[in-house]
Amino acid sequence: MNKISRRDFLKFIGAGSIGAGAGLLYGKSTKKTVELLLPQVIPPEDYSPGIATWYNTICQQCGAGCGISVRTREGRAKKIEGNSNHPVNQGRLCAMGQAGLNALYNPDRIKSPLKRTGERGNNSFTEISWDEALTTLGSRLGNLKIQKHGDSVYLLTGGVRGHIDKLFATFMEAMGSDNYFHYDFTHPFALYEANRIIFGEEIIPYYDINNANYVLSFGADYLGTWISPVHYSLAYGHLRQGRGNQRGKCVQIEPRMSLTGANADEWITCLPGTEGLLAMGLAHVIMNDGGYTGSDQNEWMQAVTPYSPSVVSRQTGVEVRDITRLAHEFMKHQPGLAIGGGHTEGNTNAVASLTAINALNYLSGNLGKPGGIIFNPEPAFPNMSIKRQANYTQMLELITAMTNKGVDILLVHNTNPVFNLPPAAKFIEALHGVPLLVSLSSFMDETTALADLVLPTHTYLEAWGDDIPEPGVGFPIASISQPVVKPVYNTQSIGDIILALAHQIGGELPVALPWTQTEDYLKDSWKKIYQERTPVDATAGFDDFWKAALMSGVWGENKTRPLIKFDRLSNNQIQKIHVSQPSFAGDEKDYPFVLLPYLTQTFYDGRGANLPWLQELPDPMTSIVYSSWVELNPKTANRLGISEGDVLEVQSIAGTIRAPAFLYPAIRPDVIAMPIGQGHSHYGRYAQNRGVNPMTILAPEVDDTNGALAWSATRVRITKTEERIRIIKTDGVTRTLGRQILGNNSVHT
Amino acid sequence: MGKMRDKLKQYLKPGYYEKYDYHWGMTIDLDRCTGCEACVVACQAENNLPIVGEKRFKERREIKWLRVERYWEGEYPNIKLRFIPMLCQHCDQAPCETPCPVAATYHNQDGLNTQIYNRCIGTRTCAVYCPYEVRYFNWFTYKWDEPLEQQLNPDVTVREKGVMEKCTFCIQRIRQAKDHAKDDGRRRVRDGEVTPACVQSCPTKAMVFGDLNDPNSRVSKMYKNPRGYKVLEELNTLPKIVYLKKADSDV
Amino acid sequence: MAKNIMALFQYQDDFLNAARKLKASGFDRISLMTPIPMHDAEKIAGLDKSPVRRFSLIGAILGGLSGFAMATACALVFILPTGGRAIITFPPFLVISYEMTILIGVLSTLLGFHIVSGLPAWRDKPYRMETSIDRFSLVVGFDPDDDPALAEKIMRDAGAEKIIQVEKPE
Amino acid sequence: MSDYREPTYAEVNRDILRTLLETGSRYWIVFGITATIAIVCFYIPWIYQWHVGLGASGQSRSDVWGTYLSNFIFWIGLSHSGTLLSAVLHITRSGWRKAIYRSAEAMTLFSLMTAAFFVLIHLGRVWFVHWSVPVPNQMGLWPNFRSPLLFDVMAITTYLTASSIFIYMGSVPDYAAVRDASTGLRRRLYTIFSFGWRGTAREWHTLGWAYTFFAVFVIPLAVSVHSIVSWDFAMSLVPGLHHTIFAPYFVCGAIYSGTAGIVTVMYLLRRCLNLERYIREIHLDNLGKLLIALSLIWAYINILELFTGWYSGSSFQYEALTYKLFGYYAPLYWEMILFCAFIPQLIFWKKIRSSWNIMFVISILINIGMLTERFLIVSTSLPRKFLPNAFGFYFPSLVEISITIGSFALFATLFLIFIKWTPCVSIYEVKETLKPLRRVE
Repeated sequence: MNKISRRDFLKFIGAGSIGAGAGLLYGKSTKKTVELLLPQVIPPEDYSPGIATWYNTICQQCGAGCGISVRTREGRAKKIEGNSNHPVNQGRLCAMGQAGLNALYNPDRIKSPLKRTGERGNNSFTEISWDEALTTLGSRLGNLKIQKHGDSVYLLTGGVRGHIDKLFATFMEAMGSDNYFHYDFTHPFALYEANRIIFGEEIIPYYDINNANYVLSFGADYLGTWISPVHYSLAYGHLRQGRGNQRGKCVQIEPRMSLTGANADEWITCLPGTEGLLAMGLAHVIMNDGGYTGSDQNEWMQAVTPYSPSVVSRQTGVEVRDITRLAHEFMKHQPGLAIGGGHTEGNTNAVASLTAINALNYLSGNLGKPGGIIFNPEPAFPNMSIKRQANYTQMLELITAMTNKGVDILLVHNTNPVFNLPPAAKFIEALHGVPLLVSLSSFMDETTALADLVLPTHTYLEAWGDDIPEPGVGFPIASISQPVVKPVYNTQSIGDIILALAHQIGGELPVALPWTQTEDYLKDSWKKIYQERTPVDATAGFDDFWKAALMSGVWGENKTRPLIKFDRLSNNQIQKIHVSQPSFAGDEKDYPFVLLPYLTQTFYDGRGANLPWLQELPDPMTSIVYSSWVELNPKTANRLGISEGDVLEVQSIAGTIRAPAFLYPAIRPDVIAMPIGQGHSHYGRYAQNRGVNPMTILAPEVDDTNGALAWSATRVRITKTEERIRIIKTDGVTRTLGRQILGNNSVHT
Repeated sequence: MGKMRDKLKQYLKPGYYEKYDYHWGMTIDLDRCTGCEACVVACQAENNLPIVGEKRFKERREIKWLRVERYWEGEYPNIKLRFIPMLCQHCDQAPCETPCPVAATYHNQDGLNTQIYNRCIGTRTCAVYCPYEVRYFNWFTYKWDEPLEQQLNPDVTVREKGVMEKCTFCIQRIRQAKDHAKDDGRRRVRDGEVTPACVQSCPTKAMVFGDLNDPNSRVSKMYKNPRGYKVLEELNTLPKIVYLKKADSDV
Repeated sequence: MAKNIMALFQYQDDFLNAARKLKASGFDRISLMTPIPMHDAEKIAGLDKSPVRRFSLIGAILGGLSGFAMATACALVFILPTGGRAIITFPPFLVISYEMTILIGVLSTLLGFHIVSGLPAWRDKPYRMETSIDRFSLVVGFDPDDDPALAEKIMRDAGAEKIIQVEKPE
Repeated sequence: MSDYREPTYAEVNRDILRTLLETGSRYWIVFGITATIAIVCFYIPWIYQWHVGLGASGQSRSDVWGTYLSNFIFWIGLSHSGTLLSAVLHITRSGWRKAIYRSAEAMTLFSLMTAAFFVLIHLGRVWFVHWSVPVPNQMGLWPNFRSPLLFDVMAITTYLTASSIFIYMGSVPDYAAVRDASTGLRRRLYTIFSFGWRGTAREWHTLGWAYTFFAVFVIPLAVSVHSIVSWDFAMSLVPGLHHTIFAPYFVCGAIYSGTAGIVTVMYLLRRCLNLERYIREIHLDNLGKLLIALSLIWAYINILELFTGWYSGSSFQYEALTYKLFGYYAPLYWEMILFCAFIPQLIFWKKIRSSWNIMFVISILINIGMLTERFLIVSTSLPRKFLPNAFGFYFPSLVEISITIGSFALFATLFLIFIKWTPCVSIYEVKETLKPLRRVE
């Protein structure tokens, strides 16, 4: 007879007790009532729950640099929460950040180093050992170094900051190559440039929404996807209800309602790309109504003269009445903030527009004031990362180098240019000119799928690192990222890989990078902070400092920056403030709609698409899950005979995609919008073959000033196809039908 | 004999509880809430909500103990979108509790509407009776793709097919806080010591959770806010979540 | 023990006449068997109000009480307050009582039927299967001082189709 | 009819027992078909559902109750007329009851059994169904008697018990007749079934009394059963279900559908078992009149529902009403109105009332309408409750449709077994209606 396992035995007991054991249980049930009744809901007194260990580290799902606390039990990460010590997010965390666990325990992670076996792109890889992987790569790099061809090694990473960035830089420098770039689609190139023009510094200042009375946002989705959403959300909450009876007003100007638009008190649409013109119109009203009395009044007067409300009204589609009213409100309710982002950043006149928006801040005199724009002090260690961001034009240069066989080895880490560049850039084609494409990635994304060698990296929850949040919070802070669990798979941290490669290659590299472990490297780097920035306490050595920094998850210094006086801009600067009409790819007649691709809170630029929690998270505005869609105004849809679920063919001069229509009530009738993030051909079971990537039909329009991709400057036409699918969404009817669900007087607007 | 009479009196009393040990309640400030859905993921992570997959979503069989409802108001261009997080209201006169034939859901001494999974036989009556539609049924036994199951919270059970489930106000966290209080020799949990996962995560601090028995707790104070209202109050379910309606701007 | 006599009749008036005469002649131990219920036959047998009704009444009362008691007891084993209602609540428990009134009432009526009618019959009794079709039968039992011949004569005169001596006791 | 000749007692026995004792190949073919459909369409999908979970049905978050529950109400409803009618007519001593009541009661019993199956199918964890009856269980918990579902459990248990006893006790003398007409194993079995019935005055007397009491008990029971079923819905707050009229509405609908069911069954028995001499025009006529009355009451309550819904002006009521009348399932609603309110008015014509074929068709249409009504209750109200954002939609899955079809086959199978077990027309009560056997007229 077979052995009866304990499990089977328990089953028998279970089955028996239904009938035969009833009497026994009856007896029991009358005695130990609570234990029998509620074992799952209220554990008995003698049951001691396991003790959770919390590790503080940094979220790296987006570039905001929030601090997180990871709850672990028995060596497994259970939950990610915001680190309440961290000034960026103050214990709070967005959906994407919390879904980091899905990245850590993702079933589709690359589990060991891979070597390509078949044709590139055939997805045929064999597993190899780390030794083999590092030796292969190390010898190739070493050979180039010996042949003095180190400059043909290119390194392309995502927006990495802190000492890992420095590690890359040192490594590349020692290799003799200055070809180290970041590519991050979400990087606000235009904002940096505009700030450089007006403030003279290529930084993102601290927008003090917390204390503002009026937030005039030109397309910046600061509650959803813009720069540091959790921090701005905290500030927004404070602005609304945190200051007693004083409730700040939010105005959002954009062609398609974003999450921030939904929460604004007023949502105003203007023609796509004319946000800067509108800002100039406001400036015109402010100047003419004597709202600004600075010494450079006359120069300003000159600068705004062409933008009279009637002209601007014609250009932007916003009524004169509204322009004057907004200008008056903005001046009256100081401190107020004017911020720009989102689609404003995606036009050919983006830098000019954002400069104009900055000018509004200047004119209202909120610079350096609470509730206005506050400039951050020097960070704890220099943040070079911004300078390395390659915009579209610079990426095209890289692509040209690749095509011209100038790139021998391309190392790609945590960035996915195949997905995040328009095909017009011909990145994939250029890869033919690259003999060795190495991907350092945790996931088999589109770029990794084309790699010759794949070195799987730890996720951020398994690796060491550090970070200085950008934008800062008004005083210098830095935080350390530490591993919270043992590696789930046979992967290595990016720092360890670089250090190992340095030792493999030899020469001056081991001298420049003498460490073997990232942890040691970090410790040594932080010693500098300890020595330079912390008042030396005789009793606390570096080890104590390090431990304390790890435990709290963040290091900070009570130091603010002395105010920069912006009494006066140079005439030259003021003269430069000029916004032209945006241009679009495609003729208006053939392509009647402007396509607005937008970042979603769930997938951001597409990196979140492999996380099941995010795939299952209803889109905040539409409640759609698991797919892509085309948003269009119900009136437009009505005119074209389109209803929800009709598959549309969206055609631009660069290509065609198909996606189902979704009638979105808050979008201009002359634009259509599509979320970025879906349409992955690789990237794991949750992301693969789902929806479309609107990036693939973007025309290669660039910003007039800085050459960044103008990703909202493509015109399209839409054609209804025969096909019809049911859009998967959780919403039923999205009108209250007169029911008092939102409180009694919420109906009137 | 007198004791028995007292007992009988208590048993015949509508509402049964003179006073709850704790009376957990929540306020959600819709003026702060941005509809970002951080709470939705927090809930999913904390309470082992299954990943149901695209097919099940299509069949409307998702399980989200906390969902954000959205309502459009007005027409383009004067249009607004309003969000309202909808979760179990832990009604003191819960319509869902009475109809359960096996008493799998009842009101505990903390004023919580509890669902006892292992007792549930799946009649789904509670879900029909719940006017807020916050009860979710396990139509299947859901699987986690390896190694995603390593993330599961060991303090919360994983539910099998045929069982109803819903928001518990993170009863495991309440329990933990009570244990802490006991370890510290305190009789009661301090205000702010318990935060359900959704409240903890909320980026705008729109949600406040606490004990309504304590008149000085933050939630008790928020309860008195003139903007406060209860959803479907007219049904007299006595929901314990007070929503603070969106404010008009002073400007 | 004396033999019983069984007579079969084709017509029900003959049958009833015979029974009445037998009764009048002092034969008390007669059984009347008919294919259909006959009120007159029941009267002759001296049956008026059946004690079954007492079973029904008592059963119904007991059922009602036990229904309420059961619901109350179940509610008191664990105190599980639901929906802000009392633990012992009248409206729902009365519904339970109502159902239990009927359930126990029906069951006790069934019990009453079995007790009063003496069914199931555990032993063989005089019976002719024509009775279940279209014949009316009379079984006469005799006390020691009775004259079986007289009884037989009365029945034959009344028009009995067939007269049989039966060994089985009634 | 003029050519009608009253049967003799012996003929009654012969004619009716023939249906029981002689089994032709036609019976076995029909039985085989229904049993196969019951297994393939009913049990196999159920086992499948048991295995994968209730997700096999079309129910979802928006509508957690689906056809299983609507079928449950339908079958309970169908069960309503048999025993109730039989009991009412017994107490009022209506002679015409006697030929039809047995099959009507059988219909009650078997549709009740089918309904009970649907309760089980409906459960998410049917393997723990015993927790809902007051027997000790591992959890040490007792059922919650405050629940309308437990009223249901009690009511159905009682109803099933009472109707089984009612039909059984009424059949005891007939079992004796079967016993006397058979030999061998069947004789032994029926000896047990008939309790050794001899037909003595005492037995008849006791049976008469007991039977009357059963009837007295059954009438309020039947009314309560469907009221309780309606409370499953009406006790919820769901707009469109939370009506005080629901209990009478359900009871009336149930009797209506049950009476139509009796007409259907009568027609089939008459045709298939050659019982033309027993099931006669008078029955059809009386049932037809009953159907008219019921259809009028039913229509009245429906109009009332529209009226109050429209008049209330509350968004909840009004929305529920408009969806029912003009939403996705509107065609079904109007079909129901046509079949249950308008077509039955044809019965006013004597000609139609006395036509077996037309009445058969009408009775089937009424029950299609009633099945629709029950379906509409779950499919139009539940997916659209209070919060518009949670509004959804319900459409039954293949498994549900198959089980629904299978349930009819299951009912038919049970009924076919019944007609070989119990005389489907009461032998002794039919004899009672005949001219008494007297020498002296």
